[in-house]
Amino acid sequence: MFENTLFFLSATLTIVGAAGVVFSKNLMHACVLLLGSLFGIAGLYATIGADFLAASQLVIYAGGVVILMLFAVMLTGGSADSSNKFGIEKIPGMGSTKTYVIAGFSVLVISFTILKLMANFMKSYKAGELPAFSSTVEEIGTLLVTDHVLAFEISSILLLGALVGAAVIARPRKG
Amino acid sequence: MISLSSYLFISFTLFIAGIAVMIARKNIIAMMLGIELILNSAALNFAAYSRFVNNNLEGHLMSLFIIVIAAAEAAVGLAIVIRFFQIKETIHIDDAAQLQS
Amino acid sequence: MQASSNLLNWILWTPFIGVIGVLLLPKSKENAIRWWSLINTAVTFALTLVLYSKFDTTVPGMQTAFNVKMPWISSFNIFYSLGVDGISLPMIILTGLLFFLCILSSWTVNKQVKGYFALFLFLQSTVFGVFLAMDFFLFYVYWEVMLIPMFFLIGIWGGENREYAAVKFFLYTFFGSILMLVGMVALYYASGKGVDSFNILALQGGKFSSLNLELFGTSVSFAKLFFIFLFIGFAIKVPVFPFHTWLPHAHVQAPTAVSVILAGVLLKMGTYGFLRIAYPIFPAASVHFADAIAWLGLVNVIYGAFCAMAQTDVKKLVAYSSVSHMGFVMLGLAAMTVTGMNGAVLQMFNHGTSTAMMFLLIGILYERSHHRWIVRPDGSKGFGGLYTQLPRFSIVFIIAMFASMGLPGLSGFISEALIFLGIYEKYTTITVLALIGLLLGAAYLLWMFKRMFFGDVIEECKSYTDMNAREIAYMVPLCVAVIVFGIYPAPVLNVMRASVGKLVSMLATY
Amino acid sequence: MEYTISTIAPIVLLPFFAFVINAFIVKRFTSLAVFISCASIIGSFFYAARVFFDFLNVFSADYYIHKTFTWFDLSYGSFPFKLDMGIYIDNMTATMLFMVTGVASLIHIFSTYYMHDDKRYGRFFVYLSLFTSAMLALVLSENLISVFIFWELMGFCSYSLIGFYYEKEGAGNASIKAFMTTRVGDVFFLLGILAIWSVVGSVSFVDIYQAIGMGKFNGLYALGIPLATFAGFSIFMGTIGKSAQFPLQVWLPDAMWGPTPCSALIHAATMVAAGVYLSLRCYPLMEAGHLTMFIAYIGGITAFGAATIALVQTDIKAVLAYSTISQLGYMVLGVGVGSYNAAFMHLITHAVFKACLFLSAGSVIHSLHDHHTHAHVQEMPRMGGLRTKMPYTFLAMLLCTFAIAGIPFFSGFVSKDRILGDALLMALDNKAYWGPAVLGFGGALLTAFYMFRMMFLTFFGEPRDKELYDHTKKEGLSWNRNVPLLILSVFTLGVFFSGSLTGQGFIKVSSEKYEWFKTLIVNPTKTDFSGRQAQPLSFTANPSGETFSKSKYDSTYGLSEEKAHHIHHVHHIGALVSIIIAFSGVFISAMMYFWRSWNPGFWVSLFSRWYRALQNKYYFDDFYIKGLIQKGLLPLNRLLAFIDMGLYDRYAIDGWEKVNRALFTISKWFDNIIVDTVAVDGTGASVRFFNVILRTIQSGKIQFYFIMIILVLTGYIWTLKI
Repeated sequence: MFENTLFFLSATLTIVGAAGVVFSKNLMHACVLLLGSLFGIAGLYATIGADFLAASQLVIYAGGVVILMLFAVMLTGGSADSSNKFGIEKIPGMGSTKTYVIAGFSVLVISFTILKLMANFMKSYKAGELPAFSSTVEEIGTLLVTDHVLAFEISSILLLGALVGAAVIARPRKG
Repeated sequence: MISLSSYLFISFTLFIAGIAVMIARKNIIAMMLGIELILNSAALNFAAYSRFVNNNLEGHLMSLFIIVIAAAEAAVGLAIVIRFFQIKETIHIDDAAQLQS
Repeated sequence: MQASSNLLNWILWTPFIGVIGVLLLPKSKENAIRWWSLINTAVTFALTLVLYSKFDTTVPGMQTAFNVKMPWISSFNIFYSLGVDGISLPMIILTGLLFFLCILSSWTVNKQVKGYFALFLFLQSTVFGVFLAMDFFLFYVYWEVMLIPMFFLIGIWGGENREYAAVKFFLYTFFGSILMLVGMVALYYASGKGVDSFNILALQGGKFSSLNLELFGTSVSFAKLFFIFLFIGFAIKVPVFPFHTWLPHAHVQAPTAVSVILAGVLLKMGTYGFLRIAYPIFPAASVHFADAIAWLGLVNVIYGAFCAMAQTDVKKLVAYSSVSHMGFVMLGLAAMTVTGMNGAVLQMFNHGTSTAMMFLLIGILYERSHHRWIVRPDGSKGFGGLYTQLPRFSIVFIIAMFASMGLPGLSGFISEALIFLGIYEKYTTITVLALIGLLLGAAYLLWMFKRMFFGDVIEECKSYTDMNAREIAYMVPLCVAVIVFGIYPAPVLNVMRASVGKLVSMLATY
Repeated sequence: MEYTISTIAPIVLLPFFAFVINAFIVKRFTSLAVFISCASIIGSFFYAARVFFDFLNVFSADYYIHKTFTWFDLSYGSFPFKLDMGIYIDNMTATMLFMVTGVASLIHIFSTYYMHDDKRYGRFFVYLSLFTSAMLALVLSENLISVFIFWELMGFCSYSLIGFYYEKEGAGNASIKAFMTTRVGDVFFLLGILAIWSVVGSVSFVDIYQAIGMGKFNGLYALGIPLATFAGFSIFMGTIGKSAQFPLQVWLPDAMWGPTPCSALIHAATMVAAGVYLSLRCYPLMEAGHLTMFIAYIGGITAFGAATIALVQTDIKAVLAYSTISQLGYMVLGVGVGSYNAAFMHLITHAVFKACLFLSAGSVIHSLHDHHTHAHVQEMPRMGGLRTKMPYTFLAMLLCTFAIAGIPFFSGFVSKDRILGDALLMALDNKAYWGPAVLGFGGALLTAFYMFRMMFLTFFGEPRDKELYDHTKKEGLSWNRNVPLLILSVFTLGVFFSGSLTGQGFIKVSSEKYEWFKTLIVNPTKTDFSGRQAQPLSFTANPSGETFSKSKYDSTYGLSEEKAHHIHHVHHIGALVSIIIAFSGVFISAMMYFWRSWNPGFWVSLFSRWYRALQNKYYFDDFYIKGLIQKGLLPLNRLLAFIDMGLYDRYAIDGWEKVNRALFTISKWFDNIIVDTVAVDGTGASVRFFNVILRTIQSGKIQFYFIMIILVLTGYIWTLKI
């Protein structure tokens, strides 16, 4: 019962958040809505017993990425003028009717495509008996340093590289 | 009742939303929000399949890596955005149409 | 293949590590780049000396202890195969030494320091590649790649007319390389495209002497035809008489250190090619064409000396003297006797040191005078009284000059005497005529010396300063080499003796 | 005496180490460097004296030391090649060593006086040490290659010392001339070495003697020339270059640009004599090659021709230079007429008296200082009456002049008279030898004349340059100025060379008394070399001395009584003639320059054309420099250099550029008309059409790309059959 409730709540949060991101006219709002959507996904992880994943999702996304986004939004605000020296608006609009029409069309195409792919799969899928939940943290830890240690290390290098790269790129330069 | 298809549906919705955002928006940061949505949909898919089909933790690991990559991507991407803004004083996507300026 | 040492790999790739290091250093840190290059070349030189100390002088042919062989392009049976024997070892040591000293002499290069030193170290790596490669394809690759740094070094850091000289050098050498490529491909097909089709060692011994080709309806000896191809390819590098005109241009335009390398090492690659490839692979054809080689060598000796005497640009004079001295090497090669061949290899080494000295000294002078005229085009003196003005410089110059003209007690004499001893019985007439070259060699050098160093100090020369500590530092090792190997040549001769003897005994059976 | 490395090596190595040390310290510690040089050569002299007196004590023709070591070895399999170096000491070498070290020591000491005020005082001694060691090494050499090495090294020292005053243009010209002229001879010498190597397979003297004995040289060289002739001629060309014989004599007078002590040591006593020494060493080869008459003619022409030129010289050093050439000519003449022993004796006696003459001339020149030009005076017309100012120099020089002029009881008479006697003997035997003999006697007359002319002009009469004379200080006895001269002049007495006292008492050969020098130096053809082998360096034992047999040294041995009598007779006639000639030369000279009864100007006007020719040194310099080099060699060089760069490189090599450009024009035309207009332009139009489309697609807008990706992917997926 609790599981179902959690699932529905999370699913609602996710979908509403995503829809908000799509339709919101304010970038700040969109960010906050994205945060909600990500919370919802964390909830969904919890419903399938992925406790570690849910925690990571919360910590990294909610705590890191979205905050970063907010920072970026603030940093690109600049002065009070809404347009730069070329006359282009600094923070462009969240889309026009034209773009929404194109987006809608594209989305339709993609939806059909994905549904076509999924239809085949769903036909052959049979739900079976699921095992009980157990804590995944220890097992994931073990896997990370045994079978998947290479991927783990590569991702650490990637993070390091991203860190250094971000610092270098964003650094203001003279001249 | 709650089965794999429920999760797939949610994942599908997220993906669609991400695509829509990527196409509809002219703001680079907003587009990056869309990218986050798409990445999350993929991660959710992995986790769901791991639970309902394979019944092991490989999918969880994949999701974990996706989160990591997303973090890296966000960091670098936003750095580029800030740099771009410093140069051009805009984050309009159509102004980033030239390789060198 | 035995468990082998990686020494050759280290020698070959250490300069390359140096290139990477130079590229990683920022452009503005010029002194760091210089010191890094210096340390790198010093390490390389030390490695060549280690190779010398581990070298077994009694073994004829390849020293298996050092061999390195691994597949490179397996579908064509091309191997990354390195080796060293008594013929290449003196050249390797010479390369190590000269590059080390040239870095010191390049200290004053101020234009695009980073690029210069990167290219210079790259050049060293490729030169080592040529001397170490035991796979024909690898040899060819290094031979060609070597042109790229040379082209840029002459074309960017050269004199007024540098583009012309660089392009001329490039095209000339390229022409030869193409003929060599044809020869290489022909050998590949003729040897049946097997595992050893590019293996220089396996191709040796007249395997192709009885092969004939149908060409334009006539039957042509495979060996003779492709010996000529390879001959031209190597002869351009030496340079042998009709292919020599790139040399004065390249020398005059190239910066000092590049001239040194060009004369000291690159010219030897041509004669090394004869000893390593043309002679062992086509022994019968070599014996057949020995007369022609001897006559060409004679022409080189005499013609180079005559042309040198007429020059008014001192660097051009030394460039022509190189033509003349390389003629002696060709004479020794044509002799195909133990004395002649040993003399030729020794002359390659000795000419490397003595000409390097000459070019370095001219470079030192050029840094002070910014011209090189012995006699200016308008007939006035370019230099005068340098003996009074630059005493230390003059003493070193005398050593270099007399080593170059073959004064006994200095290195040039022994090699020339050995060459003459080797060639006399076979080509008496040529010997008699070549001795005139010895006479002319003394004449043009002494005349040049007299015009530049004797007499009163002319006004322009009064501001020149004598050699500084750095310049002395890189002249001293060469002086020592020239004097020591002039008095006691056995350290070099012992190394080459067995390998050369093996080659000669193989040639003697044809 | 036991010979080891430490008894012989110091002779060469002491001066050599002095050179090496001095080369580094000469700038900083000049006096120390000079001291080291002098000390080393004197030390070397004592070692050499030990060797010499040992040989004198043993006093045997077959006493020798021959030790070798391998310099380098190139043998491989069946191809042998080994080069040995080593020492070979026989009686001749020992004598030579003693002479060279002795003369060199005295010259070193004199140089401390002569060069003291020179700004390159120390450097002079560096060169002297190198030179001395090279000369001694040459004397000790056991093979021709090592002779050649040190021969060239001496040439280098000679070059450096002639160019010692390098500020002067003339010194540069003289040094290059000296080096190049001797190099012509050297090249032939090297050729001779090659020829000998190809016959014998070794260049050791002993091996060569053995090979000659075995008849290996009997074969023919190209053009029907015997091998021995070819090899001997080539070696003798080395002598011609080094000993300044006709026609390569031009360099020696110019060599006087060097400091006077170097002229004394190098260009009078030792280096130029080394050429004759080489000829003597290779004497069997010359004999086997039937070259003796050629050599005799060269010697005769040089002896006479140089003497004639010396007649008209006014520079005191130039007179001595030409007299050196002339005396070297006598030595070569001695080689040519087969008086081996006398030629070598003349070498030794000449070294002593000519060194002394040069040093005396140096002493004179050094004390005559012109205060206007700040230069030393060498011109004899400005001298005169110096007898009272410098009595010791005068005494030494007078004794040496007696010696060189051939006055009896002086060394020059002893040696020269025997050469001339042998020449006369040969002439009586073979009419073709009359030429050298007459030239020799004529030269003797001229020698006596010009040497006394020099003495009279310098030391007698009234001073012709009063100011110069008054400024000259009176000479006192000083250890480094006139003591060396006096020591040398003592040895011009003939008794030192013609005496018969040795370490073994008076020499008795077959119960007759003989001169020691004549007995000690034996023509190698009279020695049996067949059993001789070189010993390794550590070997100390030596063949025991054997007593002299008459056959070895006596030229009249084995001839009939009548013939022997004839030879003695001829020698006596020769001696008489040369005494008459010497005194008449002195007399003519005295008449012209002492009593001034005869006017030399009259003779000059009588032979004015000859006089001009003599002043121009028979136009040899003009012929070589203006003719051969400036008109022949240099234009040829310029022509070749022009052909090389101006024609061959410009047209034959760079001409390819033109050819390429023509081909390029043709192919461009072909491209334009046919390929371009017809084939390509049609394609081009279509390309341009697609270009427009593609350009719009290639907009750089990311979202557009994104949509394209989506469309393509969906399209792909829809085509899949899942």
